[in-house]
Order: sequence, then structure tokens, then C-alpha cells
Amino acid sequence: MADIKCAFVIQRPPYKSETSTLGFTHAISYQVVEMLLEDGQNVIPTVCMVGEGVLNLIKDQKAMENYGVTSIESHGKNSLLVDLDILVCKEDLDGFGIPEDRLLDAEDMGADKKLQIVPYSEIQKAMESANHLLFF
Amino acid sequence: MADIKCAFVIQRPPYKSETSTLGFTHAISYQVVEMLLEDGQNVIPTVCMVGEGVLNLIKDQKAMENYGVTSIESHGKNSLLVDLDILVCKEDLDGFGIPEDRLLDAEDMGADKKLQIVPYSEIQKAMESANHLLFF
Amino acid sequence: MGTLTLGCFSSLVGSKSLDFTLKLAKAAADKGHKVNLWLSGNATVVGKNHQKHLKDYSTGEKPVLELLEKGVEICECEACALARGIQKPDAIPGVQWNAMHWYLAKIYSSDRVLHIGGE
Amino acid sequence: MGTLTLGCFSSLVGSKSLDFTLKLAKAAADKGHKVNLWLSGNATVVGKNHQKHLKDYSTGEKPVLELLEKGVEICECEACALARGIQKPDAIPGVQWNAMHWYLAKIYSSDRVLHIGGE
Amino acid sequence: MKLGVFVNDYKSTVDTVERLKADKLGLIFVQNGVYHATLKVNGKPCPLLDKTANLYALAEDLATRGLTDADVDKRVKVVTYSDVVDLIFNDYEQLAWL
Amino acid sequence: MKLGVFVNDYKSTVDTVERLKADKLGLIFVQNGVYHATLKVNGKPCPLLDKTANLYALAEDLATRGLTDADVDKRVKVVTYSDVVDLIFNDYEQLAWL
Repeated sequence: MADIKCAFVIQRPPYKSETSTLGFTHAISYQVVEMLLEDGQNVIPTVCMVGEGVLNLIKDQKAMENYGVTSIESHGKNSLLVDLDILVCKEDLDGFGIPEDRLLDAEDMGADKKLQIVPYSEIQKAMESANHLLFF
Repeated sequence: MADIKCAFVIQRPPYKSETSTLGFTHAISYQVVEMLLEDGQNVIPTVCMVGEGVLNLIKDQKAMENYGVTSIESHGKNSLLVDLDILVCKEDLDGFGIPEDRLLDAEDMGADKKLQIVPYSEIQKAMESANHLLFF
Repeated sequence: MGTLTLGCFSSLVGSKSLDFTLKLAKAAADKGHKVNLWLSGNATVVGKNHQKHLKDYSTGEKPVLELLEKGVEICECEACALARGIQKPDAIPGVQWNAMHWYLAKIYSSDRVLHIGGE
Repeated sequence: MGTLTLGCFSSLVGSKSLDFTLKLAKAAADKGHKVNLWLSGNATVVGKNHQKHLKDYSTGEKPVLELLEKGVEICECEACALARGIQKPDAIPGVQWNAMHWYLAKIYSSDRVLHIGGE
Repeated sequence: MKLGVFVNDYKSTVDTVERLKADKLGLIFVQNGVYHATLKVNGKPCPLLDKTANLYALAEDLATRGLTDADVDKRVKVVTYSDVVDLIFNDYEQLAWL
Repeated sequence: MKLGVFVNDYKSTVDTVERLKADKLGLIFVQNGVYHATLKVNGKPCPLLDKTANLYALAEDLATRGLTDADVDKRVKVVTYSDVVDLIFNDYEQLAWL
């Protein structure tokens, strides 16, 4: 049977509510979903960062040092490490004046995936091609 | 000793978070605060409704019927019944196009107090003359 | 008849998003649809037993029991519950505890998914 | 030295407003100020015992115990706690349970009040 | 795509909804989202109402806030929970809560 | 009045802050409020920074979000929790959390 595609759209800023963290952790759990499915079945999330959601991706977050909690940066890095596609809205980054070199990567963890900075129209396409949308 | 005046500024719409309900219930508790204070000491809240907060005052709220919870209207009426001053920002009512006859009163409960619809400048004055501000 | 999977992160009291979720689940089950309900984040409090229903507050225990009786599958995020001091013996009997892949697995075989995210 | 009364409605996990409140209370107490802390609404979960501190989540139990040791008076809204299924035996020892007039009475004799309201 | 959007708040959701495109778009106003269907701000109805012809507002959430059918913009259909279930299964394939 | 306002969120608080008046007004940016002190939107700094000369941003909340002192508008002073306690007792008589 075919894969089921889900667009996980993260649109809220970090650390105000739990929602961006939960967006990443729910997406990462696709790795083990096969335990509960039949052979060949899978759920593939694409993570889309839009609006204030792009603020979650700024690197060097000191959340563990200051609040004793895993940073959202770590969750983003883990998402790359498990080969999730993370699409980042270019217009929103530009609007906030955030250059690409301020954003997280997971090279130090040996991830092959990188953030994919794309125009909003690409994110629209990802949403259109998804079976289900989940807004975080 | 003199009274301590507090401005309780309710600025959020109803039923999205608990905050407007808690604003009214905290204000109403001034009635029993003397239990914990010395003779002659008192805390006097003035409730100020601004911005989307004015939406809490629309009458005929069917919260008990639909959600099984006390309506914010009831809390507003109880506030009038215990003689709290409730100042309502006229500019915000006008902006939303809400006429005075859509707002709650507590006549049926025998309250003497009514909502006081005032320009924002009066609310500013109430805040200035308060010892402490509490934004809900 | 179809399958609807609902996910909810909203807290029990104050926000009416969780009330909405429970009511929509009931309306769908009443029409004969299969309904799955995933509770995560602050929504996990709804799966706790001994909620006192005071008139000023929403309560989740009664509607949760009703949904279970109607065959709605309800699961809450174990980590989210533990972090809030809710332990297994506190859970409403019949509410499952699992991790997030439970939700994705239910999504796999759903016709419709409504994810009610953060506040 | 002065008296600071803090009130907080925010939930323990997710929002960092409650973390802010606990840190500010500690900073003020460390400077020798008298601090009172009122917890209402979703913030009452912070007064529950047996919170499991997972790395992904804020925890309140440890900082609450620290504040109590520093002489900070902490009280939570009894009705708000009960509505969330938290009962007296679940309370962290030393955290008071009372109604809202406790907060107003503390405000009476405070030099400064910071009310951290809804979300 | 056939997208049903649950607009559940008043202020904060407009930006995201504004830029969503769909072959068939429905806006279902619930919770404080119902103010979009009822309030005129400085005399003007909410611009979201121009976004699609498929507009719905949940009756219970109107009544809870003291609003009546007469308050609802004529373009918006008042619906029950049962209607919402039918919209979900019959009219929209993807759903969003904003 | 001498009013210290804790601006704790990014989008939703601007309206209320805009119309507050005080003899002495301080804006203390905490939590996501620190974005007001750091982000330029379409090249423009946040208009709240023109509202008063007494502007502060909490160091821990900047660092938590991956922001550094270099990101902070020059008009804004970066402060610690200990500094905030002193601001509360020494500089402002009334406080607001918005």
C-alpha cells in the first residue's frame, strides 16, 4: 500500500507554547510508526516552517542552560537526522531579516539532510500533495 | 489604614482562555478579603474592560447550556451585584459596533450598579489612581 | 461511514478547544463514523480520573467515559502525562497510554484528520 | 527590602511564563525581598507532587521546594486545582491551598504586584 | 485540494488563512472565530468573508457568546456539530485548525 | 504613574501597549517579547521601541532563542533576572504583564 503523506506546518514562535516542540516530536515518531502498521505501510511527514514558525530554527538556542529543557533547535536537528524534509518559507525569513547562516543544521551529528529554504509556493505544493495537514 | 485600589483590566475575549472568568472571580473575592486583613483594611478592585475584553459583556450567553459552565455574563452580573465598578471602553464598543442594549445588566438580581461606559481616558485615569494593575 | 482521527493539545480548562474536540468526536460517533482521539500536551489532563466538576470549569471525565462507551479509541501521550505529575494509576480506565507514533498509525488509516494544535 | 506579590495563571509545561515567575521569585528572594506567590488556573499543576522531570518539559516541583525553603509563601487556588483532578494529598507539602482572597490580602501589604495573566 | 479550515480564534489567525489557496476552500468559524462572522470593525465586515463562498459558523459557539443568527453576516451559514461532521466527510478532504 | 510593562509575546500585545500612557514608562521584553527588541520586519525596527527610552530585554530569553547582544537594538539594555528585580523595586511602582 502507498505511503500516507502528512504536512506538519509549524507556524508559531518557539517557547511560548509547547506546540513547535510537539510538531517536531510528532514528526520524528514516523520512524517507529511501522511497529503499529502492516508491512509496506508508512506515514511520511514533511515539516513546513512558515510565519513566526521560522523563528524556531535560529541556531545556538540555550534552552537547556536557561530553562533545563531540550531546545527546539535539538528537535530540529533530530528531525534532519532522521531524514525528514524541512521546508522553510523564504519570504518569511527575508521579512524578518534572518540570513541562512543563522539557521540550525545537523552536520555535527552526521546528518545528510539540510533545511530546504523555498518560496511559499513550494510549501503550498507540499500541502496540496499531502493526504493530511497538521498545523502546529 | 487606607484602602488599596487595584485596576483589573480585562482585555481578552471570552471562552478562549480562562482569563476573563478569573478576572471577575478574583475581583469578586474582595468581598471576603477582610477575613485575612486587620480592621479597616480593604482592597477595592475596579474592573476595566478594554479591547476584545468588551466582548465578555454581551448578554444572553448560553455557556451553561452548551458547555456546562457558568457564563462569563453571570460573573459580570455577580460583579455588579457586589458593587464593583465596571468601566467599559466606549471607543472599543463603538469600534466593534456593539450598542449598549446588547450588554449585560444585573437588574433582575436587584443590583444597583450598572456598567459604566466611559471613554478610554477615564480608564487611563482609573489605572493611574490604582496602587496596582492586574491585566487579564 | 468513514474514519476520523482527531488530535488535541489544548488544556482542559479555560480553552474550549478540548470541549470542541470531545463534542465533535461524539457527533461523528453518533453518526456511525469510526473516531480515534489522540491527546497530547496540556490535553493529557483530560484523561485523569477524579476531576471535580465545578460549575465554573469544563470537565473531561464524563464525556471521555461516554466516548469510550461509544467505541471511540482514546490514547494519551505518556510522556506529556508523566511530566504533569499524572501517573498510570490516575488514568481513566479505558484510556490508552502510548507514544506519538500511535497517532501517526491512526492517521494512516483515516479518511479525515483534524489536528487541533497549540494555543 | 520590599514585598513582591506575584500571581500566575499560566500552565506549567509549554508556556515559559510559569518558569519566568519561579525564576523571578527566586531572584527577588535571593536579594532579601519578601515574596508571595499565587497560583491560579492552569498554574495550579505546578503545586502537584510526583512531577516526572523529562528533558523535554519544564518542571515545577524542584523550584517550588527551593522557594519554600527560602521563605517564599506559595498558595494555590483550591477550586482550580480540584477542577484539574488534583486533590489535597497530591499537593507539594508547604504549598498552601486557599481561595482568591488570599491573593488580594497579600496584595494589600505589597510594595509591588506583578500579575501574570492568561495566555 | 479541498480544504476545510477551522478558524478558531479572532485576531491571530488572519495572516495564515489569507495566504492559503485551495480548489475548494471552506472556512468554518468556531470558538472565538465566530466573531469574524459577526463583528464589523469600524463598520466593515471581516475581509476573510471575501475569501470564499463556503462560510460556516457553529451555532453553539455563537449562542455561548450571546450572539444570534441576526448578528451573522448573510454570507455565512449557521451549522450544528452534526453538520460539521457532514462537511468534514462530504465536502473537504483536508482539514486545518488555525 | 511609573509603569513597568513586561511585554511577553510578539504579535498580540502591541495594541494595548500602544495606548498606555505613563509619566515614566518602561518596557521590559521577556519571553517572545524579546523579538520586539531584535527583529526588523521588512527592515524596520519595532515601533514599540519609539515609545519610551526605558527599554530592557531579558538576557536568558534572548539566549534561549539563539539571539545575541549583537541582535538587540542599540536602544535596548540587556538585563538579568537580578536587574529586573531592581527595576521592579527602584524604578517602577506599577507593573503590567502584557
